[in-house]
Amino acid sequence: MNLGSERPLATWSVRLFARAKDLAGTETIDVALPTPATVGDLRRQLAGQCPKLAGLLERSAVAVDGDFARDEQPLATGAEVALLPPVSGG
Amino acid sequence: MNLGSERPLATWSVRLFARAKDLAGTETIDVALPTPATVGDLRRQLAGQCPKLAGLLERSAVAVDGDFARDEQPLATGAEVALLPPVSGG
Amino acid sequence: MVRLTRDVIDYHALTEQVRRPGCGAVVTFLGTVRDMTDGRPTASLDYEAYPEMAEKQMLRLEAEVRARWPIGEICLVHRLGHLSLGEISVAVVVSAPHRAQAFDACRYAIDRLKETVPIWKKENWADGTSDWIHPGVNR
Amino acid sequence: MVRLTRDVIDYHALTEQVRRPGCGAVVTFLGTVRDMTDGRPTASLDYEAYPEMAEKQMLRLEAEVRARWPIGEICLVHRLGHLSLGEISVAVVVSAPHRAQAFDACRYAIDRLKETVPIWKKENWADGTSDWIHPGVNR
Repeated sequence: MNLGSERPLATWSVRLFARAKDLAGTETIDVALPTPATVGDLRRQLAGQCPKLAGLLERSAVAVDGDFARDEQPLATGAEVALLPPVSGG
Repeated sequence: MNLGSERPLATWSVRLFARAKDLAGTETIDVALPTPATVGDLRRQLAGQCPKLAGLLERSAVAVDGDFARDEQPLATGAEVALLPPVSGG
Repeated sequence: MVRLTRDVIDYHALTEQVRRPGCGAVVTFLGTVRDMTDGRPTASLDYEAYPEMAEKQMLRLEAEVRARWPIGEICLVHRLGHLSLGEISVAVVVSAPHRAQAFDACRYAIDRLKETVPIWKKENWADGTSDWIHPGVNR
Repeated sequence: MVRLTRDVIDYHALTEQVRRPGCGAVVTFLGTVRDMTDGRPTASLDYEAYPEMAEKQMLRLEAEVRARWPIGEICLVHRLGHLSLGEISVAVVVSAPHRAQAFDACRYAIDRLKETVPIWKKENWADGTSDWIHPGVNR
């Protein structure tokens, strides 16, 4: 077993809003991923970890440090991550 | 001399506004025309009677009883007539 | 509602007047006296109307807007007389169920008001001279 | 100027704030809580934001509007929390030299705000049930 080749885990506390918060029953979900990780990796892990969110997740955006992020974007350790269901302000 | 064939005169007191009022130096001008008369007849008579107004008159509308009127429109005796230079409200 | 007035236009009262439970949008246009016109400094304005016809044309415009858009209420108010820099010369306030309707109706109303309502503006220039403004007519 | 607030939106103060001597036009958009949504009676709304990001997006939107139009000032204010019928949820107030600029900038700002600012609305229906509104997502 070669421990040196394993990718270290990092954890992000994902903020939830609106129906996502209600479905999950919590305001944040901790998601642990092998690094380096992308936004897409986080989406897949989140859907597996909280299946109730899976449907809404597909329609939702992910924000990293307060900016809309694409799935291929790398996730820096310590970044603030939020799940944004379609917005309805105004 | 056949007086019966002459067209009787009628007089309209034409209200003036804005630069037309300033050019004429008065708020109303009496215009007498043989009847039946049209708005176009009134324009021509007004230009002859007050040459200072002639240039502005060409660019102005005529209102009869508070509605924009075309030159071919007949002028009823007693109608309220106004000369409206291009408007600039707002 | 349409009105010609020599008093300050209370757009706050007009806005409260148009608000409706069935209307999710209110759009307000205010025209104010600018300090420059075509690059020339202005000191003040005077507005003159043919008042009977102006009210009639404003009522027609109100009816036309109501026929074209499902608005809740519309207020068309124009000030007359002497106005200082910054004062409000005209207010158009519209409520409608949705915002596109309110924007379209408000914009149409002010555009048409400027074309069809017999009101005239005199510019009192900062140099002490004055001119009646008649679009399309040279001084 | 951008702001998120839990207090009543004072659009009168916002309007006074944007008035400028060089601006001849002020356009205000107010969004208010309607009594019906898609034909269903509403009792009240709750608005929630991701506040840090919402302010950031509103500041970006302000900068974008300033880059596109020569406006004097713009105020973007959104209310959060519980709102009763008829209350104002959002105000966009813009001043500009001419009216076309003020209308275009105000309309663009409210359209983009509704697309890009992370704020969500919960409908509290008159029948006692509630739903978060997420456009494009079935309940």
